[in-house]
Amino acid sequence: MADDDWTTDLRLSPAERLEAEALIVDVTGYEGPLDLLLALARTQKVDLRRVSVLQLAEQYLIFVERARLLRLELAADYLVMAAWLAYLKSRLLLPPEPGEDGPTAEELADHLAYQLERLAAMRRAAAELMARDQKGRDFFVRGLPEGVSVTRRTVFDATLLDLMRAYARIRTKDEFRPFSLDRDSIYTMEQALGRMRELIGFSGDWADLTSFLPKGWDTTPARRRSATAAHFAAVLELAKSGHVALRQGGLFEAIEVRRREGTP
Amino acid sequence: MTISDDDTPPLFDAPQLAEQERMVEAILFASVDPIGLKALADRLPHGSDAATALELLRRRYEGRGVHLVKVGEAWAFRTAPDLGFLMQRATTEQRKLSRAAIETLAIIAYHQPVTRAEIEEIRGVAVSRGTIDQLMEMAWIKLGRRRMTPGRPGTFVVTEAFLDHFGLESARDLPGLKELRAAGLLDNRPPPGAETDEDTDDTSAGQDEMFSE
Amino acid sequence: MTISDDDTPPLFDAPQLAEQERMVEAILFASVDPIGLKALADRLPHGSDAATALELLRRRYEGRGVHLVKVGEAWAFRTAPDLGFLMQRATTEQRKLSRAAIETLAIIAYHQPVTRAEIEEIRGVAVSRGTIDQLMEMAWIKLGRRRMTPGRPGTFVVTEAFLDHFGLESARDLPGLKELRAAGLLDNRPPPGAETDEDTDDTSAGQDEMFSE
Repeated sequence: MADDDWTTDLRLSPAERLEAEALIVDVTGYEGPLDLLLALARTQKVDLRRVSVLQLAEQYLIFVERARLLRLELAADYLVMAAWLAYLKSRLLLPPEPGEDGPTAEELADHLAYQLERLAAMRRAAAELMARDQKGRDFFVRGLPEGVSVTRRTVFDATLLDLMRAYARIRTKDEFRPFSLDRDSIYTMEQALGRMRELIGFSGDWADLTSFLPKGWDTTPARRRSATAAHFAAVLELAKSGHVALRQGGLFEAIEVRRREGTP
Repeated sequence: MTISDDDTPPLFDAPQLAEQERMVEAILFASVDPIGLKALADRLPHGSDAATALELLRRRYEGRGVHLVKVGEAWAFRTAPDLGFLMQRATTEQRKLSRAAIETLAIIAYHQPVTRAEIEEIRGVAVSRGTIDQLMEMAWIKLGRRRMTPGRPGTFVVTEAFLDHFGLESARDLPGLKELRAAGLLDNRPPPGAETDEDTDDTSAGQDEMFSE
Repeated sequence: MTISDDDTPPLFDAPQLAEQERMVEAILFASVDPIGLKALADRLPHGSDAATALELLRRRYEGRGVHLVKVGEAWAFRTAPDLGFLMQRATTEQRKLSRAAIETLAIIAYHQPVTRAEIEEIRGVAVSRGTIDQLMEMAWIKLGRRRMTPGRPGTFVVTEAFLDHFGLESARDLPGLKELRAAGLLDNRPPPGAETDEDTDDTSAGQDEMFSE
């Protein structure tokens, strides 16, 4: 570790130099160049606002040089920072060139100091934050929460239009019969067939079909029509199967019916 | 003010009873299980009187929104029983009435008072008990007077709530067949039942008027 | 017999304030997570004054073993921090946060809304994906609105869960925030000579807003 190996202009006391060298040991422990700079700045033992950036630049360059001599691999961003600080150092040491634009060396140095102060402040804030009372460590939530039970209620809804549509649907059904009494005026063929099968056994001679109509079905024209039609259809069916014979004297004459001989 | 009845004072004074009560409060609040007296005493500073602190705490929460209750041999905070309803959230779901229900309802509305047998006759299918019950529960239909026919069957009529819901002054405000037809809800072909009118008894008298022009 | 007069009292009065306080107490006691004022009001009977009931309740629990604390815009009961020593530690050991994660969290909290580039500028190193992911997973940070600068970079802000964890009523109550701001350490100060974004003011608006009182 020959001190005369490096060419940087050193204005450090031997103690400062030692401290800078001591930091080498932790080279992997730094979180980047700014972190390293902050550690170096702390060795100046002054308020970060009053830190000497020139001195800091020199500390950093020593550090990088020592690392190089020790063949420690430094990440690229450490070297970028070193180059920048070397530039800043030269700017700080030399008088500004006339006509030079852009930020002055002092402005650059101020900003670096600001960055360090800000990083330090954030670290302090982080520490204060973590020192706060924390949930699950210092204060606690209800251990036995009582869950909200959700009850589902179903509300059925319908609009007037739904109601009208439903009614319209029923009213237009083909088989629709609005009133139960309506059915009473209809005598079905099945009914008539059953009835005629029973009655025909007692009728050996020709008899008017209308005489077979059930009681009460001649009271209104509708009922009479329905019963007559049903019975007429029924005897046609019976004739077809050979149980009865039919005859009619002429158009609109009475239809007569008679049981066929030899049928049960 | 120390609580020590022993002659020899304890090395560390137990906290004041009010402080012990605070501690019991915090411990019971945060515990995931009800805590028995023994376990509680174990967690309080030496010399504390868990039973007394617990009793003070229990009394403090009397009449509050949460109570300190004994669960078996252990203690826990619980919602006051009268506030249990706050722990229930009712979600209301809107659903359309089933086709059977809306048709049954329509028949009752248009033909009231109408018996169950008549509803079935009109719909052409049996009316399930559930459908009637549902409409009853919704308070859209109720029982009307019994029919003066053999068996004295009960009838159904629509309710005030029904009229309210559908924005009707009375069931007579329901649009008649002509209007339904005009609205395109009915076929132009006259419905088969429309011409049967000779059978009007008091069953259908009320609603028949609706359809006379 | 109809209810018609104008001076008829409303059918359902809101419960008395003391009763509302009980209800708020029960609801908040039952919940682990903070409950917002709106959600609370929704669960109280119609006409209740949740804010006033909360204030009464907060005062009632002052100095008790359990406190009513405000977290963001929500409220929760928590054990008093001075009694933490009595509590059994949470069984699930909290994942140890790395130094990078803690610093990143602090920077987000104090500088929010803050972009990844700004975090890196402050720390002087790249922010690893894992660090952000970890903080996101813990639900302590979330994405804020995008910055209106070229590239529209996303920003990070802290969450209500973060406030809840650290017992903060709002991000305004972060320790030392005022002093940091007074010292200009929360300014978004670009390096000299760097091209100034036209909306630099908008950049720092987040924490600025916090201090307009």
